[in-house]
Amino acid sequence: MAEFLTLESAIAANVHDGDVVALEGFTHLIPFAAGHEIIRQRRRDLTLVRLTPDLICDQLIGAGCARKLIFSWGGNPGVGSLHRFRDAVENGWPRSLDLDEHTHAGLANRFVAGAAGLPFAVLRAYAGTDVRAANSTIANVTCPFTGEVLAAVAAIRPDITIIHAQQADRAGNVRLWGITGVQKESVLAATRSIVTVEEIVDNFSDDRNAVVLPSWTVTAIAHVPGGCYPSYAAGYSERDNDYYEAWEDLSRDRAVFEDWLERRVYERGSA
Amino acid sequence: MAEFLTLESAIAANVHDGDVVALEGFTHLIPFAAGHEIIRQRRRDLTLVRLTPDLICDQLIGAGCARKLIFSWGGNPGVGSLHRFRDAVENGWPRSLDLDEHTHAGLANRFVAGAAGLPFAVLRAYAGTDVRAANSTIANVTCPFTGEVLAAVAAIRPDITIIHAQQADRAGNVRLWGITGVQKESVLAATRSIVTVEEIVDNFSDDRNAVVLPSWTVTAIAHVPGGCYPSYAAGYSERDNDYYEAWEDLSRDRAVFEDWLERRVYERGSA
Amino acid sequence: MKRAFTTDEIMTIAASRELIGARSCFVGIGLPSIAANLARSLHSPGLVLVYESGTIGAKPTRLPLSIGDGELARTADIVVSVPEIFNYWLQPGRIDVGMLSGAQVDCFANLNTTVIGSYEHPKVRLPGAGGAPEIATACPRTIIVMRQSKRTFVAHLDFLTTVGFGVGAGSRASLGMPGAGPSVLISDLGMFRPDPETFEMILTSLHPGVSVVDVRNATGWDLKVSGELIETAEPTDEELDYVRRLNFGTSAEATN
Amino acid sequence: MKRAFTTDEIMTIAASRELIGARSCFVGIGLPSIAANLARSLHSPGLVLVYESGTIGAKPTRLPLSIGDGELARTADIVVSVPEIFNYWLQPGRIDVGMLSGAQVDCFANLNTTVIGSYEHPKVRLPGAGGAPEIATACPRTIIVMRQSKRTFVAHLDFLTTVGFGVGAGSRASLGMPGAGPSVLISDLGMFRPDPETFEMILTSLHPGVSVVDVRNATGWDLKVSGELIETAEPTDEELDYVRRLNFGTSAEATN
Repeated sequence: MAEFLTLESAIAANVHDGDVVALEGFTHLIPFAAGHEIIRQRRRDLTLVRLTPDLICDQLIGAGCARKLIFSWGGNPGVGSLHRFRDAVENGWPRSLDLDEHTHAGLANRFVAGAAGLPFAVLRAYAGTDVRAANSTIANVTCPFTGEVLAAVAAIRPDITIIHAQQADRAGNVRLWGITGVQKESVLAATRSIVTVEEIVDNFSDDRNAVVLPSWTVTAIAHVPGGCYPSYAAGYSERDNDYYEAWEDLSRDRAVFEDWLERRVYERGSA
Repeated sequence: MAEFLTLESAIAANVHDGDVVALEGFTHLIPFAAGHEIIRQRRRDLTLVRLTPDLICDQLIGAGCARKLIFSWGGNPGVGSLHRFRDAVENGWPRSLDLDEHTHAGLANRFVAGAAGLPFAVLRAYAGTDVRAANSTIANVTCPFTGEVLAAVAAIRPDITIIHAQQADRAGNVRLWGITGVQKESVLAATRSIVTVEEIVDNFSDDRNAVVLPSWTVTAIAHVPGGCYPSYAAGYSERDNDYYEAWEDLSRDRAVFEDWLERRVYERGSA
Repeated sequence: MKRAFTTDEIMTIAASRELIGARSCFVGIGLPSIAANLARSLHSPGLVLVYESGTIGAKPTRLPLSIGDGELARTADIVVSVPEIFNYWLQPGRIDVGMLSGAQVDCFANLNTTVIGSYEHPKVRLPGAGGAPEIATACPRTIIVMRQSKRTFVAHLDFLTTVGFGVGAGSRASLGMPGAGPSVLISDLGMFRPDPETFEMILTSLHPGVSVVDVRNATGWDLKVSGELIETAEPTDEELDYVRRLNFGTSAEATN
Repeated sequence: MKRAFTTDEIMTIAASRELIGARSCFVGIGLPSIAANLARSLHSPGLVLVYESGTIGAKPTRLPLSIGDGELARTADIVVSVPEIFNYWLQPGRIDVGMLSGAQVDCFANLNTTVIGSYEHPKVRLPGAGGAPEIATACPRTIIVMRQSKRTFVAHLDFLTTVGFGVGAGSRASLGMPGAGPSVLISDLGMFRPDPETFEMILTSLHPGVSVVDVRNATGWDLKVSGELIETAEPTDEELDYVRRLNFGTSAEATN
C-alpha cells in the first residue's frame, strides 16, 4: 500500500545513486518538484528515462545527476534546444552522458513490455533508420504466421518511476486525467514508484474509466500542490509557457544556469 | 464517417453470408438485438467471434447461422451450459460447428494485434496445455534479448464487428463506459463495424478518458434502446438474470428452442 | 451444540481461509467467487478482488452472478479493458492468488474444463479455458476448489486445459510458468497439498465426518495420504452466517 | 494590388493546401502544426488532427505551443495514452497524412533530426526521432515542410532518422513500410515531388518570385527540375489572414 510521505522523505527512501529513474508526464503533469528534490539530495550516476526529456531532465543533467539518458525526443517543445543536454552530449559538461535513443513508439512500447511482464514488445518501426543501427535494445523478430520481420524492443523496468497526478484518495489510490502519456505503464513497469499529487481527496468522482493506480501499485505519495510547475495539471493549473521560453536563454550559459540552480533549487529547500 | 441506419438496413448492408462476425461485450452491452436481426435475415456460414459466446452465440448457432466459432469460454455465466452450442459440437445439430478455441488472454490479444495492425501478439500463455496443441493460430516466438520462448497468437481481423454502446452523438461518435471488455479493439480490428446505441445525444459529457470510438472508425450506427437485453447497459438497464436462468431449460430441448426462435425472433420483426 | 453444515459450505469456508494474508485474488465465477467474497467479508477486509471482466478492487455487497456483473463495476476501484486486465495485471504476477475450479482434476492438479470424451467428438462439451490457463501460469499461487467424485478426480484428464504441476517436479519451470502453482486443492471431502518432492497432490486434511476411505472412494488415482493428516476446522458461526448470506439468491453451479 | 507575404507564410499555406481531401493528419509541432491547423481552419473543417500526445480530433482555437498543450486535450474527441496513439491509431495506417519536418533532408526525402556531425561526437545534438520514423512508416502519405538552404537540403545526411524513400525505388517495400511515403516536400522556395520512377524529389513548383537558380543555390544535391514546372499559387487574402491569426503569440522554430 502507498505510504504518505513528504517529498523529501519519499526521494530519500526511494531514489538511490545509480538507479534507473523514469520521470514521466507528456508535456502535462511533469514531476518537476520531485526532479528538483533529486537535485537537492545530490543523487549521482542516475539513468534517466523519459520520452521527452524536457526541461526536467535538462536540469537534472546540468546539475550532474545523470550518467545516462534513455529518451526519444530531446527538445524544448515549441521553443528550441535543451542546452544542458546538448552541453553534456557535445562537450561532456558537467560530465559525459550515455544515450539509449529510441522513437516515441519504441520507448512507449518498452514501457508496455515492462508493465506487461514481458521481455519485449513488437512494433512496426525503425526499419532503415540509423536510430536502430546503434542500439542494442532494438532487434528483429519474425512473425511465425506471416514471416513478416518486425522490430522488437527490450522491456524497460525502472528501479523507480516518479509521476505527478491530480489526486490521491486517503487510501492512497491515485487518479489522473487529461493527457496521460505513458504514466500508467511507467509506474506498472517499475520496481518502486513515487506520485506527487495536487490534492488529497476523500473520494474520487464516479468516473471509473479514468486512469487510476490502486494504492498497492504505488510506493509513496507526496502531497505537492503545483509539483508539476512549470508544466501543468489539467483542472488545477496552466502551463507557464514563459518559463519554457525563458529557459532557452537561461540554460544556454553554464554560469547563468548554475546561478539559477543555486537560487531556485538548492536554496529553496523542500518544495 | 458513421452512417445512421435502421438496424435492419445496417445488418443487410454489412453482414454477408460467410463473413467473420465479431459480436463483443463482456457480460455487459452484448448486442442481442443485432444478433436477432442476423437470425431474421437468415445469414449463413458465419464465423462468429466472441470471447464468451454467451446466449447470443447460442441463439445464432441454434438458428443455423454459424459454421465456425472462435471463442475462449462458452458457458452460461453463473448458470450452466450453452445447450445449442453443445448440441452443435456434440451432435452436429443444426449443423456441424468448427471451433478455434483460445484462452481469454489469447483471444483478447488476437484482437489487440488486429487493432494494432500487427500480424501477431506476444503473451506468456498456453504452455503445456492441450488448448495449444490443436490450434494453428497459436505458435512460439523467442525473445531476441532473453531467449525466453513465449506464445504468439495470430491477429484477428473480422469482416465486421458489432457492439452495443450507451451513446452516440449526432456526429456519429460513440461512447461507452463501465465494463468495456474488448470492444474498442474488436471495432478497430474489423473492416466494418455496426454499433447499436441506447441513446443519441447532442453532446457527450466532459469525460474524455471514457472509451470513445470516433465517427470515422464506425461504419453504421443504429438507435436501438434496450438492444443489449437481456444483457445490460450501465446507466440504462439491469441484466435480466431470470432470462439467463430460464435459458438453461428453454435451450436444452430443440423443439422448445425452435418455438422460442419462431415466437421471439422471427415473428418480432425488426427490433 | 454444533450447527450442521453442508459439504459445499465447509469446502467454501476452507477455501476462504486459504486467502488469509493474501493481498489480492483473481476470481473465477461460481465456487471460487463465493470463497473469495467470503474471505473479503470475513477474514480479509482489505482483500483486492480482481475479475477477468476488468474490475479491480470490486467490493460486491451481494454475490455476483457473473464475472461481468454490474455490481462489480459499480464497486470497483478501477475498471480496465479485458486486454489490460490480462496483460498489465495478471501476466506480470501482480495478483497474489488465483482461485480456480474445473470439471476434472488429476493428481498433479492439472485441470480440464474443455471436454469429456475426445476433443473432436466430445461426449460433453464444457465451456473451455477462459482465464484459467493464464491465472495458473502467472499468479504466485493458486487455490483449486471443486466437488469430488471418481468422475472429477481422475487418473487421466480427457483434455489438459490448465496446467497445475504438469507431470510433476520441474514441469512448471520447464514450461516457463512463473507462479508456484496450486498451493491447495479443496474439495467437499478434504484438502490436498502438493508433495514438496513429487508435486503430487496428497490428502492433508479431512473435513469433519469424512474418512480416508470416503476420499479414496471418490478419487480416481492411487491417493497418497499425508503422515500428518489433520481434520479441517469446523465452520464457525460467523463463517456459516456469512456464507449463507452470500449464497442467497444465486447459483454455485458454474465452474468459471 | 497584391499583399506581401513572407517565405514562411507561402510555405505554410502551400502545405495546408496539400491537406485538402485528407480525413486525418498526424501533426508534429512547429511548421507542421501551423500548416495542419491552417488547413482545418480554412480548407478542411472536418480534418481530424491527431497529436502524438494522444489527442484525437483536437480543435484548437489557438496554435498549440506543444503537442501536449492543454488546448489539444480540452478540444479533442478523445485522449488516449501514448502507447495507444502509436499502436492502435498510427501503426495500422488509420491516419491519412503525416506532416513532418527536419534539420536535414536528402534527395530521397529522408530526414535527419538527430545530430549534425558524427553520432558519437556531434557538432550539434538535435532532439532525435520523436514520432517521425513511425509516422513516415505508417501514414498512407506524408508531407514534409522545412526551410531550405545548402545546410538543410544536403547530399548526405549526417544521420538517417526518418526514411522517406531510402535509396530510391523499391526501398520502402523492402523495408516493409506500408505507407506510400512523402507525396511532397515543401520549402520556403518551392515544392518537390517524387519522380514516379526513381523516387528522387524533383522541383515541381516555384514559389512566386523565386527562380530555379535560387533553388539550386540552396540545394546540396544535383537538383532535377520537372519538365512541367509551375508557380505556386499566391496566398489568398483569406489564407494570409488565417495564417497570421494562428501564428500570433507562438514560435514556429521547433521541428517536432
